[in-house]
Amino acid sequence: MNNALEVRFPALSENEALARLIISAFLAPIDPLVEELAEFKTSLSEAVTNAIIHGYDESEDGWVYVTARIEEHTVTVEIRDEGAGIPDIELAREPLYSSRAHEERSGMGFTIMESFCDEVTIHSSNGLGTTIQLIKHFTPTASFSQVN
Amino acid sequence: MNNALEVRFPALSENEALARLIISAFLAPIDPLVEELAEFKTSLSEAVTNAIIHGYDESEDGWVYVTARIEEHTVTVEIRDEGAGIPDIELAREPLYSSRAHEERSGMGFTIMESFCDEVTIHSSNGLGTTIQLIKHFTPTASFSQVN
Amino acid sequence: MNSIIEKIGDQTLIIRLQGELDHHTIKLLRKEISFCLVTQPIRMIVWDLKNVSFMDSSGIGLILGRMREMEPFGGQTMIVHASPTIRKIFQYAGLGPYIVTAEETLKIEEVNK
Amino acid sequence: MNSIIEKIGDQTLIIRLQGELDHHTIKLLRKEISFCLVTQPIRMIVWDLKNVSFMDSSGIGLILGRMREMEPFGGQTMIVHASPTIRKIFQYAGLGPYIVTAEETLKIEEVNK
Ligand SMILES: Nc1ncnc2c1ncn2[C@@H]1O[C@H](COP(=O)(O)OP(=O)(O)O)[C@@H](O)[C@H]1O
Ligand SMILES: Nc1ncnc2c1ncn2[C@@H]1O[C@H](COP(=O)(O)OP(=O)(O)O)[C@@H](O)[C@H]1O
Repeated sequence: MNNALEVRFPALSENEALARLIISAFLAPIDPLVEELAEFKTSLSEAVTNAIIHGYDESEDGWVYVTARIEEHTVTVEIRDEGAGIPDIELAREPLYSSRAHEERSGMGFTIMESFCDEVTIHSSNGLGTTIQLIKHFTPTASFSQVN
Repeated sequence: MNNALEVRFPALSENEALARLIISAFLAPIDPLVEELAEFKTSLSEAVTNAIIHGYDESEDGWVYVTARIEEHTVTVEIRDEGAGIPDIELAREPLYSSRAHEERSGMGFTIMESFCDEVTIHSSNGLGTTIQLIKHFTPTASFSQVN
Repeated sequence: MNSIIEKIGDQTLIIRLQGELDHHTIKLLRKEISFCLVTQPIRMIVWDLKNVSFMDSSGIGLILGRMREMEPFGGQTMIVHASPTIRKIFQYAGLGPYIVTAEETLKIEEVNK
Repeated sequence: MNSIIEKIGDQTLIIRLQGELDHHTIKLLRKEISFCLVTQPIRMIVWDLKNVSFMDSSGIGLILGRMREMEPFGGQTMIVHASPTIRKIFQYAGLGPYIVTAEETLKIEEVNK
């Protein structure tokens, strides 16, 4: 099972749920385990929310780009914005660090992505935007092996 | 409620269902009437299937592009391929005409789009591809008006 | 999609379609049904759409194709439990006369009890 | 999302969260709960996640924020019915000690009968 999907949508907070729904639909054919899907959706939600809030400050002129790829049972998703960029990636990765603690952001986004995915790569440049790549190897399930 | 979404995916017949799911998720916030949503999903399915079969002959190297826009309760969706193109648009629009009748295509795709949508526009050029634009005015429902 | 093909007596197939019927999901199904028609003297197909959540024009192709295959034997076609949207699709394609309404379906089901 | 805020006695809120909890859906909810905390002497919040189908780190922010608001009164926090994925999220954020397990929840529910 190989497939690909590229999506973009404006930086509206309503679209956090839309992005999760789209990725769930895209992954349905590999029949992921409930918990693995939940963990991956959470990681995606963190990255998309970050693009919307931190990248664009919720200005709906900004586009959030999500590309997804299935290769056998490995899923690669990239979440990209052309917004503010991350000034200090080391700092950003630290658990509980948030530049918006006053808005009740918990600073746990990157920690969650790193715990729930097999690989997390961050590319960012000040003023130009941020790309987060998430890779997860899903456990092949019975019905998945049947199809293949 | 205004929103936009742009998507592309390879010309795999599995992605007919994916496209319908994505558009349903995108339209959920306007809370469409069950039958209006069913009719619009059918129209989309016709255009996406046509891009995959007629445009690309199911070659997964081809990309199908779907863009969608909500403006208040008017929905505009464009389905585009960079495939074969339609040699004779007049003929293609005719009910029951299909260039693939031998594959049990019914030739009813355009008739269904035109019956279920408020506007259907076809742009096509031989060898360069086809763009179908579908416009539908959805009936504002109770919960939709509440939000707005 | 796991549709169920049921044979009643010698000459009737009841096909209980399931899930979403589109160009992709119909591919396998078509082969299975055609196989029944080639190997058996079927003279009537009842298409039961009760559990169909979606159908586009690929469904018309499927039904018209089977009507053609049964033509040599004067085969008959009945469509039951079509949703309002699906009923419209059949009507546009001239398949309206083969749609059996809810009341008619009830009567047929009673006779079959 | 239609979460239910229930008051038990003078000092306890049971918040039955519903649906998907993310940055978008939490916005309104936060205001509503904060209003309760400002106007009433709440000393305990029970977060019931039985009907939560999804939660990301925005949920942590919501709960930590309310813990901070209750701090002056020595307020307590309990989290019940968290799914395995959500439990992990709380643990990463150091909220593990506030999660009440299924057995503990049963006992509490019995006492409350
Ligand atoms: N897409 C982005 N654009 C700009 N800054 C970002 C982006 N993603 C993350 N950051 C920065 O990294 C910090 C840590 O991110 P995260 O761990 O997700 O915590 P939180 O979102 O709760 O603040 C953010 O507070 C922000 O400063
Ligand atoms: N995207 C497309 N690319 C090339 N040809 C197309 C495309 N869409 C439609 N056509 C042509 O128009 C004809 C009529 O389309 P339609 O009414 O949907 O019927 P059907 O798909 O059942 O053949 C097709 O048979 C095909 O020749």
